[in-house]
Amino acid sequence: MTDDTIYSQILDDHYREPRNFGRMEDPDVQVTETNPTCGDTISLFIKVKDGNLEEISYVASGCLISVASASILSEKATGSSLKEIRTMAKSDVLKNLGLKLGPAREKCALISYDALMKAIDRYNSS
Amino acid sequence: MTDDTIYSQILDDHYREPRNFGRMEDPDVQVTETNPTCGDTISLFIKVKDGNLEEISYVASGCLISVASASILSEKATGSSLKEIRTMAKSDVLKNLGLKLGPAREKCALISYDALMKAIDRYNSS
Amino acid sequence: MDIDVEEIRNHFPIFERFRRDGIVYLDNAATTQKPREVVDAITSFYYNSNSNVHRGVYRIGEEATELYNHSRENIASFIGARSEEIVFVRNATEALNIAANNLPDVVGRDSEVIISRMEHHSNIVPWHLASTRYGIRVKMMENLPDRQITWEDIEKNLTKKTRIVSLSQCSNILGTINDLSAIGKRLHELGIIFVVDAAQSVPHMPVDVKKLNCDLLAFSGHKMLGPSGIGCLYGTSEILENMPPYMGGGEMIREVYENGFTTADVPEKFEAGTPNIEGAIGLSAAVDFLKRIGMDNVRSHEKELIKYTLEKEEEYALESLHSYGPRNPDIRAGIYTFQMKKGDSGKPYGNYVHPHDISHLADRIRGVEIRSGHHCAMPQTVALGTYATARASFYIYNGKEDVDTFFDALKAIEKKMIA
Amino acid sequence: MDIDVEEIRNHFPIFERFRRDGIVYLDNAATTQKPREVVDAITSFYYNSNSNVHRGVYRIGEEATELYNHSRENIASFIGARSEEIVFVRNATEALNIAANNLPDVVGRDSEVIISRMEHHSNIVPWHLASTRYGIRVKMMENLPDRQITWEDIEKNLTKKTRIVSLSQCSNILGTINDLSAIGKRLHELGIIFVVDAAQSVPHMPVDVKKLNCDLLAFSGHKMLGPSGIGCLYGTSEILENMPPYMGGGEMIREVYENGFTTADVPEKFEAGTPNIEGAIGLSAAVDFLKRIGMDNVRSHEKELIKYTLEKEEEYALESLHSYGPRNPDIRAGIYTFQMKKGDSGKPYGNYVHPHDISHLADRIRGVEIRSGHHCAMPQTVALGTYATARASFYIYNGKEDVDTFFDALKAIEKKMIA
Ligand SMILES: Cc1ncc(COP(=O)(O)O)c(C=O)c1O
Ligand SMILES: Cc1ncc(COP(=O)(O)O)c(C=O)c1O
Repeated sequence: MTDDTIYSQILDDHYREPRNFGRMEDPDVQVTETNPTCGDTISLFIKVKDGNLEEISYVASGCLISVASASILSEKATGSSLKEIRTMAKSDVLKNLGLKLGPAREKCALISYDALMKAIDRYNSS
Repeated sequence: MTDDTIYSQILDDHYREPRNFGRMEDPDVQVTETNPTCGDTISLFIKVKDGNLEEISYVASGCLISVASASILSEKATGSSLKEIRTMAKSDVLKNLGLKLGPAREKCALISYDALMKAIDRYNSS
Repeated sequence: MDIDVEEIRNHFPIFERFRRDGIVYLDNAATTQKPREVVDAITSFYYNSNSNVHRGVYRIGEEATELYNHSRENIASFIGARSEEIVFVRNATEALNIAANNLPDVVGRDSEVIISRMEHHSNIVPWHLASTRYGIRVKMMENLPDRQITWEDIEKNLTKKTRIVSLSQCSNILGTINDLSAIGKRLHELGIIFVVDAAQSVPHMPVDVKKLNCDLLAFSGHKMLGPSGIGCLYGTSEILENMPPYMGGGEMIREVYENGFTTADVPEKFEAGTPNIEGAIGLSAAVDFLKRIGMDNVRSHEKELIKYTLEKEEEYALESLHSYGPRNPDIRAGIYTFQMKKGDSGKPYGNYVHPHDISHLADRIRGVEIRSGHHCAMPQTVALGTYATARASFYIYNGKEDVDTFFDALKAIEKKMIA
Repeated sequence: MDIDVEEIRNHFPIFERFRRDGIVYLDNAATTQKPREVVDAITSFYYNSNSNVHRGVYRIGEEATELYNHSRENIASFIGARSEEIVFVRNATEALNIAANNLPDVVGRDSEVIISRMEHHSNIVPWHLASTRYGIRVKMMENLPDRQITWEDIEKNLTKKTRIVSLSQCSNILGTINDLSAIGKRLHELGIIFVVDAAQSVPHMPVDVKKLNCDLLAFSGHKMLGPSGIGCLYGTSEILENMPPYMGGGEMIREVYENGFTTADVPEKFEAGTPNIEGAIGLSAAVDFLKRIGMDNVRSHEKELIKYTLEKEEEYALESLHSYGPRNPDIRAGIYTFQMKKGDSGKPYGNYVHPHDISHLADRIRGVEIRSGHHCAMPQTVALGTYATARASFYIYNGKEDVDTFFDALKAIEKKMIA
């Protein structure tokens, strides 16, 4: 392992160019989630159409893991039905990262997932 | 060491025939002291004349160590001046027993001492 | 017996000293000995992964956190709970203090709590403190020294204001094993919160919190082969989430501002500051040790021992010996509390042997180490008509020969001290 | 330096792994490593004298009690206190919770307490809880990140109702060593109770409670080579006697009745239930270890290290590196908190390295293990204009070569992550 191959190419890439990064005008739901381990926050925005996740965006002041994980998640989730997304497990998210994480960093990886699930629940119950 | 020589002759003797055992009519001061380790109590009575401990007695529901120690202490103290008694140290009491005691049993040995010191203080401040 | 006592003793290095000095340790209700496996788990943590938990994202920090989390899971499943239902505390006492201090704000401060007379001070004094602090009312119900607590005992004390009942599953002085699942069920039908002091049950018999129908449950690690300084409060997620935090500080918060704070999720909400990490790891190793033996076997071994003890008591028929607790081994733990007393004259000598002297003499004469005093159960002790008793209590490394030595010691003590 | 780092490392078996895996442990403000002497003291207790304390009148019970009492005496004298002024608790956090929870009834519930912004959550949240429970008012005063707390800072916040001031002797994030004895003296002249959070000072410099002029003082064992799960609350006898008990249960009582109880003498009054016996014994062994080195030497060693760190920082002159805290080593502990940040664009990449990534990368690249996050000091962190920082912190087994490796890691991280 050299200094450059600590995080995978994919992670590095998503961190350098996070997809769907930014605030959203008129979202259907906005959720802000905090990581108690470090005080990091993510604000996540969704637009829903016909039961499908039409659009998703977020701003995150997080670490590489949390930003890359949010970016990957946002790509996977866009266009899928809320129902389908809601069945995603935490382990799926971790698998997508292709990196073994310890318990503290798992929380970083899962903050966007938590925010998205909350957003969907909030959309469904409104 | 046989079963019979665990406690010294002196201790056994004071336990079998505790000196000055009993309640007192019209004491100058009466003090009741409890051993928090076991809930044992001693009630101690003193009569003072001209600054001297004229009479002392006690009833104790205690163990061999506490009864024998009270008995020995009562013998030593009778007739002495309150001032003199007040200068006795805990270590003196323990030495009089002629037996190495652990911390829990030291409390047993010292309950009569604590009661006597309290009684004297109470007498002096009344 | 399903337990090979000699084999078990080989796991406990302190038995080398016990053999050398001829010590028979019978104070297991106070604390138990530690097997090599527990001490090794702690040492291995110190020498390989020692670091703080929760926040380190470096290697040994993640390792420590994993070990700590695994310990919680392992201990939780041992009593049929989920990881997030287990709060790590110092001991059963702290667990009961959290319950008593925090429930009044859940149930309302004009509520009543019922406890029994056979409770340990740790299930009495916290409620008195809560009474002083928050005004709740504490009722101590009576119980018979040779019988389990019954629903009728509780019913007599129920009022509309009763919102909490807190009982020990096993008395540390009478050895009574209370049958709590049925009681828990009825309490739940009435919407009453059920707190269980399991300090003497979790170490000695299979315990399943769901079968018990309890809301909160307390136990200590040091009474079940684990280290001291670690214990657990089990609580249903519902109760734990509703309770306010107990202590404040690091780890238990989400965010802190100048004027306030938000709490972390349970169970961390109740774990302020750096926890006893190696304590949790050691307790988890103790649980592994007990699981290998099997809690059913632990219980049947101790049942055998108390049965044998009661038989020996009759066989020896010592004139001054009086013991307490149920005579039916089915509802009796391996706890034997007694006095030596013949009559009642003014002076102490010849009529009775003070429990301190029993304990001291038993050790000096035959190396038998038993406890004396009120065993932190003064109301029950006073109800037995005394201020102190002596107590022998067994665990997995005790065998019938220990009981023999114990009675041999009592016989010698009677001979020496009773006129 | 007066300390032979290599010699010291030989006492810490975990350094075998550190050498093997190339780990440089720099998270000592979170917790420290344990020397063989500490682990051996604990193991020896388990394998020779393990039993409960206070009540056993048999041999190993007396031995355990003696070891426990000796530990208390030894730790007390280490900070210039008497045995009965030391309450054993789980950690500094619990000590501060006892202070915050119990002082309102001593000083009156309409009192005000002053704390500083550089406090650890453990010296903030307990006061917020006390505010909710008892109505006292908490004032957080400002302080500058590169300066000690001054009397003027406090004076600005004093009112007639100020009855408590609670301050850390050393900040766990800025490394500031506050000069508290003069402050303590003035507070006492005003009849104000002075509480000191010494979690980062007792392990790292000579501390004498009498010279500090404090009434209560808190520290943790695990930050000074001792086990986790044990810490101390120092209190003057006067304060401890005036405070109500905190938890109820075994050991802390004199008598228990159906309707109430009387408390044991201090310090037992504050120690409910079976204490962390081996924790106390281990901490006492840690104190012995530190005494052999000499606390003056510990302090001068760490002062050398932080001085060297600040020099290296200037030498490396990394573009993105910003550190906090006083630059004068005389008032600075071995704590180095920093960020890596260049500008501020919308997206994270290229402008800054998140502290979690710094910590993760430093470990993966050079084996340097440092902490990241808010370090349980959110108000101070926010006042620094951020939510998280990275922190390296030193102890007796760290040498200058560790500082070199640390900066080498930062340089590599900057190269990799900053555009
Ligand atoms: C200044 C300060 N106070 C209090 C604490 C709390 O210590 P503990 O977690 O051991 O209770 C710490 C440790 O992080 C600290 O650095
Ligand atoms: C029934 C019962 N409850 C509570 C306790 C308190 O346990 P600890 O001292 O470990 O908190 C004990 C131990 O003596 C006990 O026997």
